[in-house]
Amino acid sequence: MIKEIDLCAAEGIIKKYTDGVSDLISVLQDVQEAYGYIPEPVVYVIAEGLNIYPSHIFGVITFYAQFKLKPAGKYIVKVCTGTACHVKGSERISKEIKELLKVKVGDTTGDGRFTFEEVACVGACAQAPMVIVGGNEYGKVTHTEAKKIVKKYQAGKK
Amino acid sequence: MTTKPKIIIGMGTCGLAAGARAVFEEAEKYIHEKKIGAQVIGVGCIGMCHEEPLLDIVMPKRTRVIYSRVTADMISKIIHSHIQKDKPEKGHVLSQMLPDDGANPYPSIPYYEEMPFNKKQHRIVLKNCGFINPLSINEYIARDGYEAAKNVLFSMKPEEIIDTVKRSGLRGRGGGGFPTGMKWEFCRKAEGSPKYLICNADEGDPGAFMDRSVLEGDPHSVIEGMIIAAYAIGANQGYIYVRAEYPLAVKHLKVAIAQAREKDFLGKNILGSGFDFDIDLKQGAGAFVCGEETALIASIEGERGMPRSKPPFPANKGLWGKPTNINNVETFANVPQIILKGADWYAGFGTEKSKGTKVFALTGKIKRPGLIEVPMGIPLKEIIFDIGGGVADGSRFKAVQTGGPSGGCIPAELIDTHVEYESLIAAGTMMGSGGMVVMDDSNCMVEMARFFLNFSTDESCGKCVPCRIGTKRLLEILERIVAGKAKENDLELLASLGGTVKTASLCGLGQTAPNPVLSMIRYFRDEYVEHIKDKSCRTGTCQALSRYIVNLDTCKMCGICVKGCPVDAIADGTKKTKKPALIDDEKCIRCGICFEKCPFGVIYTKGAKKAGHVKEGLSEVKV
Amino acid sequence: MDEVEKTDLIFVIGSNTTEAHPVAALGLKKAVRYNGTKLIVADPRRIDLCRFADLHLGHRPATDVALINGILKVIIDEDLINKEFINERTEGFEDVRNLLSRFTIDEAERITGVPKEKIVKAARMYAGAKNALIYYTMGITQHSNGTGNVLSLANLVLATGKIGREGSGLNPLRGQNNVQGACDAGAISEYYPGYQKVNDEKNREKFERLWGAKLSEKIGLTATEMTEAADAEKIKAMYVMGENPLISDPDINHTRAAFSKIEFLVVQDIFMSETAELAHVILPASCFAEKDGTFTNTERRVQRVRKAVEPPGEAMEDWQIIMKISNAFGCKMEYEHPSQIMDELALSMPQCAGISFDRLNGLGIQWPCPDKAHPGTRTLHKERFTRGKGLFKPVEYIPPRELPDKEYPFTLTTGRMLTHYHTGTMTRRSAGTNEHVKEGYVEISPEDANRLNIKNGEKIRVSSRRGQIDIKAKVTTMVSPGIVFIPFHFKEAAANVLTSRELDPIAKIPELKSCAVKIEKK
Amino acid sequence: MKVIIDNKEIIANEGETVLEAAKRAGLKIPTLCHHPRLSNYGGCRVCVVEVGGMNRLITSCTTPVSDGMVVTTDSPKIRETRKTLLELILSDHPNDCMTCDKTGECALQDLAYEYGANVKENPYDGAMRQYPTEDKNQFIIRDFSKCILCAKCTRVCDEVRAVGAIDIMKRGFYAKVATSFDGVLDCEFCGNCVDVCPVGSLTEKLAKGKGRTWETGKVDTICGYCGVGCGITLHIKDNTVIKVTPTEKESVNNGALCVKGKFAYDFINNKDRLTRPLIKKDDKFVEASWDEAIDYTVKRLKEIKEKYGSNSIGGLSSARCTNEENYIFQKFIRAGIGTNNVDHCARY
Repeated sequence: MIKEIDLCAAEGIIKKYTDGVSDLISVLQDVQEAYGYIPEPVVYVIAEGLNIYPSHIFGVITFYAQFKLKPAGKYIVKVCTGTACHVKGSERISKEIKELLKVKVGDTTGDGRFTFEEVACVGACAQAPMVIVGGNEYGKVTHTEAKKIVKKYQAGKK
Repeated sequence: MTTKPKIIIGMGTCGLAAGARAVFEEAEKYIHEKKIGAQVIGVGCIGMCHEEPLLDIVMPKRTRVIYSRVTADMISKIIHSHIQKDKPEKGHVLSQMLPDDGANPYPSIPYYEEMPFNKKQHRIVLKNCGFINPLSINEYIARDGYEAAKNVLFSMKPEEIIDTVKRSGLRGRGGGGFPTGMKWEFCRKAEGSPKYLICNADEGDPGAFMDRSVLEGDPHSVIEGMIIAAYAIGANQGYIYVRAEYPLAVKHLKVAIAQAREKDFLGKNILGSGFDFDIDLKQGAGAFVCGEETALIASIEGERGMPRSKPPFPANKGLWGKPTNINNVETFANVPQIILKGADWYAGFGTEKSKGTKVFALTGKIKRPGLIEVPMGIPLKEIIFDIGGGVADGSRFKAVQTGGPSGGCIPAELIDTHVEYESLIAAGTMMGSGGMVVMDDSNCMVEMARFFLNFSTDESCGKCVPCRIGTKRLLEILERIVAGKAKENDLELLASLGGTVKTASLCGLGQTAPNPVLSMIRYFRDEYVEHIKDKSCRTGTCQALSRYIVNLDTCKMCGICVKGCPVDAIADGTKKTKKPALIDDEKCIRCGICFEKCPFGVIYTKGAKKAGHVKEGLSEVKV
Repeated sequence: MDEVEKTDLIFVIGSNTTEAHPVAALGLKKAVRYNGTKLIVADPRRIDLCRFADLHLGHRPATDVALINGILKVIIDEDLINKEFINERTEGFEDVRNLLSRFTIDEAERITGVPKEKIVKAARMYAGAKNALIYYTMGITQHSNGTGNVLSLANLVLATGKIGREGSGLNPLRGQNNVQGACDAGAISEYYPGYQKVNDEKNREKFERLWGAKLSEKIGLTATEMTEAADAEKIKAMYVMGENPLISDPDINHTRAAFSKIEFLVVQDIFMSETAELAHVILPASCFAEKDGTFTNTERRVQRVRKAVEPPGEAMEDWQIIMKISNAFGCKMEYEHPSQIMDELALSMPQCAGISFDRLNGLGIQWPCPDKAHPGTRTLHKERFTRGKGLFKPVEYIPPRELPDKEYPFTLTTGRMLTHYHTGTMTRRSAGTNEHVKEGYVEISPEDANRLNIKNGEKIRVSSRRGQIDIKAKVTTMVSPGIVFIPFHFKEAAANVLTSRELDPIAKIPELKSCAVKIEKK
Repeated sequence: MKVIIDNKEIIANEGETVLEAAKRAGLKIPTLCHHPRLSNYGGCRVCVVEVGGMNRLITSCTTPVSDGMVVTTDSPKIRETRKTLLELILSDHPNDCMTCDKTGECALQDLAYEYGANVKENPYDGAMRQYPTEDKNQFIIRDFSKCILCAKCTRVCDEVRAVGAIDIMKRGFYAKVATSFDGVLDCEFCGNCVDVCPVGSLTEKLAKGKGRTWETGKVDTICGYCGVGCGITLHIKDNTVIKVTPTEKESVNNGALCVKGKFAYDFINNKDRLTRPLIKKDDKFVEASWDEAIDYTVKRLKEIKEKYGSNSIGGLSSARCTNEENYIFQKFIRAGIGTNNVDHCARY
């Protein structure tokens, strides 16, 4: 299922910015917001629009953890691996969810529904360990609870 | 102000994580359905994270009453009783605030301020957090907001501001502790124009959320602090560089900046003073190293966030090569109060060299985690035991990590250390930005060091050799120690390589990355030696160094572990044998499969003692 | 070339510097990116330098005079001229002013296709800069009105006084490594070494004394005139050293016919070139790595070339071959080493009187260098021009001789590309470069390609009144609709099959940058 | 301003780095990522020195001098640190110097030797980057396992060439020099990245296996392509040019070249070079001796001059030949043949 990338949205985003290279990260964030990831053809459109080398854009994309070069799933499952969550067992949660979804960190499930990520602290340490699914935060979860939460999304109940 | 009852719900990230959204929605629904003339307001974090979700109710002329651990199904009961009958719902009430403006307190509800969690706190930075609606500039203004900015713009010279900040003794709250007034002075005196002001809101320390809470709960205090700083150094353009992982903070900042512009606190010719200043928001994109100021500058410039060598310092050559001043969120949030109440007032808090208060995110194995603000110089003991309530029952306080992956740990024996910049450094750690992660005796100090180094290695930008390769090698050494494959001289290697990485790295990340391991070796050397020489982990955290033990009392004899074991090291444990599972430690390869597969959680780990020790039993009866 | 660091504005016209003079372009880019130097690029194609330009004027091929006159018109109208300079150091300004009083900026827009706002902006930028440098190459000279192009640029420079000091001036970039040196050394028909006119009696006497021979009073034929003369069977014999006119000449079908008529053709070269194939005698020569000598670069810098390897087989160094022939012909030459030739050259050419091999280490010496102690000269025309006062010469726009029409609706412009050099003799015989870019191509705009249903990479036929070639299409926004571009390095699809022999009447340079062609699918 | 470096008082210039001041004073400080024509980077850290009053070691390549600064460029602590840094680099390096084309001119090899870095039993041995070598382009072999991430190539590509074909991708240990989307290199192929690479990560494809640096003769000359006149160094082995580099001496090109100057040199050794004089007989070229060829040429020229006059003969000289050759060529035509019909292709 290869979809033709519509570049109009990217061109529209670039037009909003005027400062050239210093807008790059903002542009990439908007692009990712619009497309769900950063499609390769869009990189060349940005390069042209902001007058930046494509290699530089690629360097920036791969430097920052936020940017994705592959489409993300419908739900992004994030396990916080910050210190507070770590001391409360986030490693186990991460492992269990990876097994449940059969993915590695950063990957998307075959059906395109879930992308699994580990994040370095979402700043809700008092609720450690934290899991975020589809933008909803779940605090103080055990690994069994975490699995249940993800399963709920799998079943399409949430 | 209003005569309507107010329902106030803590809607910070941690409140939301605890379920505040459902509570909020339910409350709105309920008052709508019942046509109750009350107002539902979301506020930032008040700090009492362990009691979240928090819901407060203020009846006209009554004190503010706080309910804790509220769930949606409790709403009808609480509102019905409290608002409709003016009778606080005793079952869930936590406390009430001290009466002000002649409000009438409720009998036999403890006062919030006198609760152990709050008693030793003093709130300057957090004074508005949890009290005002962060999306309302009017509420901020109502609590003296923007008064300080007006004062400086119309009645103070930049030099006077710098002098005031210098005399207040305010030091950088991002961790370094550099005197803020001096930093401003360098930038003011630096040649070149334009000058830039940056607020570092890239709170990357995993285990800290002070800045998030301030930005979510009181964004205007940061903006006001920036206006004052900008005027002092002569900058007309400011940037707030905020982590994209803090969507709520970003949202609140956006609203706050727009409101400030509307009210003429930002923009051209602010309030007719002739001073121009505006702020743009730049979102980080997930790189811890961007908390380092030169990397942050590179990131704003649209580059890979790779630090640049200092000198030249940003005060002389910063953003686009122009003089730039960078402070963190908490530093800025202090500034309006210092201007309003004076340098002497501020310097009245704290110790000789560490003035004022400090906000900490108290987390980890502690009874009452939360966001706290304490006067500098407070003994660590008071924070952990009086405010935080100590560690959970049955376990022992082991150490507290400050400064996150750049800091070190303070062991139980140094619990009397006072919290100030110099004494923490003397203890082998640092103030850091304010993360305080408490560890108990179930936390393995080798594993913790591995965790922090794993973080630093992941976040290394890769520019300089000692950090790029050095942290990787430190991590590998720790990995082999926890895997039971340590080499004899690994401890020395950690110390010597750690030293080189510290002295030779380009930026703060590399220069501090070895701190956790070095400080943990300093205080918990025995644990390291046990891992290396005895191949044992006393906490049972390190799988390869642990024994797997079945709790004979609770084993359900389902046979799953027996089937799962790849080396047939588990005997019995099935309905057929009618005996609980028994693990042969000689055969066990510590793969952990049984531990993970056990649906009832009756298999646990314990540090493997020296060989021969194992014989005492293949299973244990009691924990 | 380090002058670019000292200027405030660079105006590049008719030079795809990045591809033709890549290393010179580095200085321009550096100045723009790190010194804040402004850059104006005037070129029909959207060349690489446009990435760095503050302003790109994409004028139609061969409309340079109209463009420059338009700019000058704005400068005069807005009183941005340098009156002091005009009064003290020039003459003839009124003639230009008069001519331009009849010219309007709307006309400039109509002819060049450049919006007038851009012309105004260019004028203000150029006149407003404290120091400004103009760079041009064949894009200016290879036109039937090439002389006019250069003169109009000179008018612009004189009117604003942007010459004669470091950081200002009018600089041609030389296309080939030693064009400057070949001209300096007298390999041009009308001049003896050092630009001393052959039809001047004093000069002739001087050289007759120096060379001990009777010299002709008649101005000789230029390269292109020789081809014509060969065609008319007036040139009967030719000695061609290291040239390949059968690729580089315009209208090479005609050149081939002309050369075929020559009774005796000697070609001295390193490869069997297209021209050599027509020769009667071929003399195996040496390349730059196989001999000692000097090259003079585009900034008149005489630099030392050193022998690194022996020529292959029996091939000989060119100077030795010439000597052999000359001596056999009875014209005695007794040089043991090229340094002795340089010593004689220094005697004959006052500009290089102070130059000898022993002084040529490192950076070499920029002439004029009148004596042994002189360090060389970086900037010409500092206090005065060669003729005294700078002369304005009014130039009127003349359309190119061949304009597109119904039958041949496209304007073809030709030029160089980065990877290959001139007729490809060297770069196409070097494994890496030849593999990298294997064949020629014609650049065509997406609009035209769409209209003609031409796909990128498709072989198409390009023809002019003089011939036709089959060549791969490269669909690119580099060129505007109506314009196509072909690099001339590839013999398999030689652009010069198509170009016209129209010459600039003064400089005798052919109009290689503009002719009419048609394009068909194959 | 005055600074003291290794007990030597040096007058330093404002804005100069410690490295530059030390270099002017004749002191040698090792570097891997520094290049005088590129921006200061401070990545390799081997140029660390001690500055009085500072605990941490500082990199001399990035630190500007300040008045009264006291610098030590060599001490046991410095040597130990440099050695550790080198061992760290070598712990993630193939160390296949036996077959590496860079051997003998590799900055890493030289420093490892100088500092006695432990290669055989490197205490820091651990994981190594495993990236496939890219040699699908025509000119440059890119072996990423040898890359020390000094970023000279990316800086030269951006700062000097303004091409930006490559940048660093990812971060930390697995950072890598890459084109956009990490594909095959496709650029102007100026080869400047190869020229500045301190190790064997980037090498010339055409020169692979052709000769070790100590076996080759080096001759400085001027490039024979465009009119810029770049200084080049020809590397010679067995009467063959095996490599071209920009000259290290002062030159108009400041260490830069283009694809033609850098890579289009093997036409010199092309098998199609003309090696013997040829005379056309019956429409076919026949090899001849020089004497035959010269005699024949002169005979024919004389005949034509006799028959049609001097002006029936023309000479085309060449912009690719030297000044000296052009001079005697036109001299021959004018003084020998007796005509001014001599020209060259200046006009196109």
